[in-house]
Amino acid sequence: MTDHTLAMFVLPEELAIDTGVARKVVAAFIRGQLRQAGFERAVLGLSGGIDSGLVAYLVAEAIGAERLLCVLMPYRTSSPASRADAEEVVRRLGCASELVDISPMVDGYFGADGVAGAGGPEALEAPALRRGNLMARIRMAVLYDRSVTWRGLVVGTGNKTESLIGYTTLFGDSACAFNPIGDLYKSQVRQLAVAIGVPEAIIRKAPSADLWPGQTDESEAGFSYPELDRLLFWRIDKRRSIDEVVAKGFDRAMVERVDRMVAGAEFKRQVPPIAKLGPRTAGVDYLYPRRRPGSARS
Amino acid sequence: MTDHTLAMFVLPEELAIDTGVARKVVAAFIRGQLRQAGFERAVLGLSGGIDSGLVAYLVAEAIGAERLLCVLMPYRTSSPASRADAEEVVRRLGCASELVDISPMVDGYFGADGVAGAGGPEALEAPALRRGNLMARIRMAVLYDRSVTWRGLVVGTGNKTESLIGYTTLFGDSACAFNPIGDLYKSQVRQLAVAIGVPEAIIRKAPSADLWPGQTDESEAGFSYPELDRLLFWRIDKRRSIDEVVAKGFDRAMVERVDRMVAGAEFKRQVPPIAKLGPRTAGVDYLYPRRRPGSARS
Amino acid sequence: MQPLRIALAQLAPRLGDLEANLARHGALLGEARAGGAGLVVFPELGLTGYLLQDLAAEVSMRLDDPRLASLAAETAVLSAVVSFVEESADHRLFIAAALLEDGELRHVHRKVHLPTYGLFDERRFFAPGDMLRAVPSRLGVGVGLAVCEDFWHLSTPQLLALDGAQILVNVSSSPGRDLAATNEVGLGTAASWRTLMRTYAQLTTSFVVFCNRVGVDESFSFWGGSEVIGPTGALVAGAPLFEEGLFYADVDLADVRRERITLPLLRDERPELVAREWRRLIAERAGLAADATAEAGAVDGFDVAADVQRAGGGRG
Amino acid sequence: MQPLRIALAQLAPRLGDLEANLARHGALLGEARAGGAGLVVFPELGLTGYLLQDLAAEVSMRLDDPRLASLAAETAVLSAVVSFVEESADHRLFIAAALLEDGELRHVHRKVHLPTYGLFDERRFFAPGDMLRAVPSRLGVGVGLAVCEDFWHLSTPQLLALDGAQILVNVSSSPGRDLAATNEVGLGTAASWRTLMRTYAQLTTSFVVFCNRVGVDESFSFWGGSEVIGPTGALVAGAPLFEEGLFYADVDLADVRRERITLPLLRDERPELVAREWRRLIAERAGLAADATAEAGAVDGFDVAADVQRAGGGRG
Repeated sequence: MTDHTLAMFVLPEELAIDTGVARKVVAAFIRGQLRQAGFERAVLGLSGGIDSGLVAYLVAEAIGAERLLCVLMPYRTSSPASRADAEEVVRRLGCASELVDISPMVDGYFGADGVAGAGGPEALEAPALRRGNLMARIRMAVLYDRSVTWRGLVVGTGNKTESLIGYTTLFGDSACAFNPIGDLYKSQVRQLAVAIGVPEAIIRKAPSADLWPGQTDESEAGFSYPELDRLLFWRIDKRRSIDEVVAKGFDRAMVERVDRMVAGAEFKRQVPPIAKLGPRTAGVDYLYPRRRPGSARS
Repeated sequence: MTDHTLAMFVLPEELAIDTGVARKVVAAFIRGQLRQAGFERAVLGLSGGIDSGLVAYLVAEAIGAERLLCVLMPYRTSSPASRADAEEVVRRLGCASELVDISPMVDGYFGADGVAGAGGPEALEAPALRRGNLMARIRMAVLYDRSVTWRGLVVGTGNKTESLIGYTTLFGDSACAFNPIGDLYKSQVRQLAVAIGVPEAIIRKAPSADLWPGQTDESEAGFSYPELDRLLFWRIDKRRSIDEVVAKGFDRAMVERVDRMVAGAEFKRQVPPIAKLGPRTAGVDYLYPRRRPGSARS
Repeated sequence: MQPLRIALAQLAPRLGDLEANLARHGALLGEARAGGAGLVVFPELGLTGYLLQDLAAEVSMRLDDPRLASLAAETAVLSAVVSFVEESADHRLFIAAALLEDGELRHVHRKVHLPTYGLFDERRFFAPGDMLRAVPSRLGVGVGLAVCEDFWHLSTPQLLALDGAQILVNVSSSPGRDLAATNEVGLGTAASWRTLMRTYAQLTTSFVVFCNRVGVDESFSFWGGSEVIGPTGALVAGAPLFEEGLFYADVDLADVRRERITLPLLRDERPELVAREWRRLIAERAGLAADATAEAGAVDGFDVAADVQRAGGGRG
Repeated sequence: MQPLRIALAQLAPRLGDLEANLARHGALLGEARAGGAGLVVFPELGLTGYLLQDLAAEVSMRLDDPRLASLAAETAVLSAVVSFVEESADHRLFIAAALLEDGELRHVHRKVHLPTYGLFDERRFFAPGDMLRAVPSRLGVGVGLAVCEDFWHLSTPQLLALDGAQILVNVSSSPGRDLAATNEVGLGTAASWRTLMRTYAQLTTSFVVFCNRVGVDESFSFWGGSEVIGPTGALVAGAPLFEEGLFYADVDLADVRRERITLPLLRDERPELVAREWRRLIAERAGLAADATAEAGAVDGFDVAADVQRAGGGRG
């Protein structure tokens, strides 16, 4: 196995994509989704990270920056550097942007400065993960409200790696009208980001959910993205068994841990099950495309 | 066509179900969903309306009231009568309950008393629908936080009628881990609610999203639930064409309007599409049950 | 009097958990033997669960799998029907039902009719079987195995009975639905199944043994209601809806002979005529013969004799 | 010199919008005629869109549908291949491709191979066709119609060519995927298709006309890349990936004769041998003959002559 190393990051050879084809497919997908829904504009939450940065560039390429609204939604402890990175994307693209400080909403629930919020005194002590999940859901709620005022669809910014291992908040950051990069591993997101011209600082920095200062995805998960992406690619896309990927050089304990993460996150990738009771049930035996004649906003 | 009229509401004959079988199926479904996910408890948002009231009774019947947490999440303008109805359900079932006033979170965004919130000055003038959607999403966020502290799965409370016509908030009230009544029309919800003993006051009152004082679903939609349920049943479950249901006596304008509502809400019943780029994509050609060995919380 | 106690193992398999289900099958075999059963029937995909999707390839077994041999080893002086995902040498996956007897795997039926409509998507994950055969059993009668949807095609019970089966065994994973249908069981699916099983028992003058699972996979709740029907079409014993357990039915196999003397429908079958008409239909569908049912003006096609029609040329 | 201009109508149908797609087909027929085309090929389900699911029954047409007749009426002195959902008299739904010529519906091919795996779920909504036939055309050569997956089975082009086709037409809705595959087009699907079309053209010494749609249905982006391949296996003309439009290819039909004299593969086909081996395979799969490939110890089965093997009894 040889790694295909670019200046800014490690791109495992087997994950390299034709970025020209990818941009064509994604642009057609974005235009198609909007047209079929009867919309001309799009809105997304811009965090300052590479995923939402790339999607902003892809949307701008597909429909023009003037039809894109980027919403920056920091909490009071969010990293100022992230915000600066997000602002740089907005400046370079020339798209519209809005800043919504979610602190009053979040503090309204968890409380602040020792004063309990709607969540009661217990919530004052809520750990970072609970806070992070609530923030992700609050951001979703804000984004969907902005989608009304901007008259645009909410574009998803989650990548394939985080979706597979479940490193997402259900009904939070994973919530959207459509997702142009959900089938790209983090390494492929980086490759495409370089190709389309996302600012280098954003590509170079360590990915983070920004739940606490200094947090990075990779230190938290205990493995690097190129390593994880390669494992997922061989296990899932290429249907290799556990023994086969171990024979390829992956650590068995890591393989088994990632397998459990993928299985444990299955429910996040599907609609909630409905008890089947009637003759015809949506998603079971009532099956229509998301958009059909009559389904576009008129 | 003869209507099967009970004391409390109109039950169209063709929609009548065997409530004994329904309770068995639903109880097994609830227990199965929890067991497969590795949970023993459940949590739901109790509004005081019939849908969430019925689900509370069904969950209590399936796993015991002591394993159920009902969360009441009023906004400061919510109807006090609804809250009293919800409290009566909690009292009769003897389950745990919590009250979370979502006003600080909602007002933190839309502002209040002429003082702008995080959403900016424009948001002060937001119409009831925007407010209602944000509230539904805030309630979802609260419920998912309570699901962590209660260590229980979030049970959905949406019915088939509202899901089909799209009278739901995406990632709001429709968000859940599983839904025991999503395949029951409103009329069938009423029938089952009578059978299981939901308080009569809740069954009798006019269904309302409580977006403004005096609002009712039926006055807003312009048709009654028994009428709408029958139409949906014949169009969807029984695959009758527009001409065929008109021949049955339905008004053509109503039929066409409901058809558009159903088509327009298709996206709310499905996961967001991901641009297909790789060899294997979740929900497209990577297809696993939601729960499998290794996927339960351990 | 040829008495036989049949045990219906109406269980709720764990989805995708082969080891747990194998253990449960073993335990129930022991329990049924202690209960005096001579035949134990488990439901469709009882060893794997039903809604497998891509898990199918992960729980599949070759017929020489030692786990199957271990299970078979628990059938000394006993007959059992178990169901699992079979992988063939060329890597096709089948929904299989196997007859285990006296420690051996005696016969494997691969589900022929894979429903792929409505709530079913079996063809997406499985290959269809190519054979319908009755098999002699240690019970002294022929046994015909079928899996669920196989019984929604009239030819299945007919062929199995003509091939020598006196007990038709259908193993199923039938999801409950259509609660609004007005009938005695309050469940549209169950009512349909009951109707057709009585019809098959009576028309093939055979025992029909139906074992349907219970429990929940995803949105589906399987309704159980396993039954044994006698060769007159009358119910011998039935298991409750939705309840897990081992349920017994005592039958007298001599009822088959009595009924076949009384109502000699199988004697009066016309295999040559039926096979000829199937060949005609196949040729017509392949465009190798004119359509004798005159698709456009169907009245003629249904009323006149076949040779007259063919002389007239049909639709051409 | 028998020149023919082929127009590849690489369009993006509107999902479920039959009226809009009919109008677009009509307009493109006119444009292609003005452009000098003698044959216009539209993609699979160009009249309806691909990912129909339960919409299939709502956009289906009987062959006597006046809307089809109107479309056919626009083919005076022109050949066109269009594709739609056909409903038969017994209410089966087929993915159909029709040859329209001189104002008439000349021939209908019902897709035989319905992919029902991975991202495809066609068998859930459609019935498979029962026929593979070449058809004479006003172009003076035989035409063989196939739909997408039909070409992922080697027998399809072979049978059509042996049946007299000199132009093999494949209409497709092939979704792009496998972007990570390393090849000249940057798309695994496209590379596979290009390989097999060149193989088929060369081995059947026929023209291969491939029209694949573009546009987006749900998650799928269809990649276009329509092509005309000559009977030597060399590309005549190709349309770009992902771009909508009418693309032309000029061919000399006399190339078929030249190539078939030069490389007489079709002359050297062995229909009797192949049919005999198919019959053997079918009998083996049905358990009516011993397996001559000796599944367990495959080495023997592949090396020894068939009659020796059969005498030895195979696996039994």
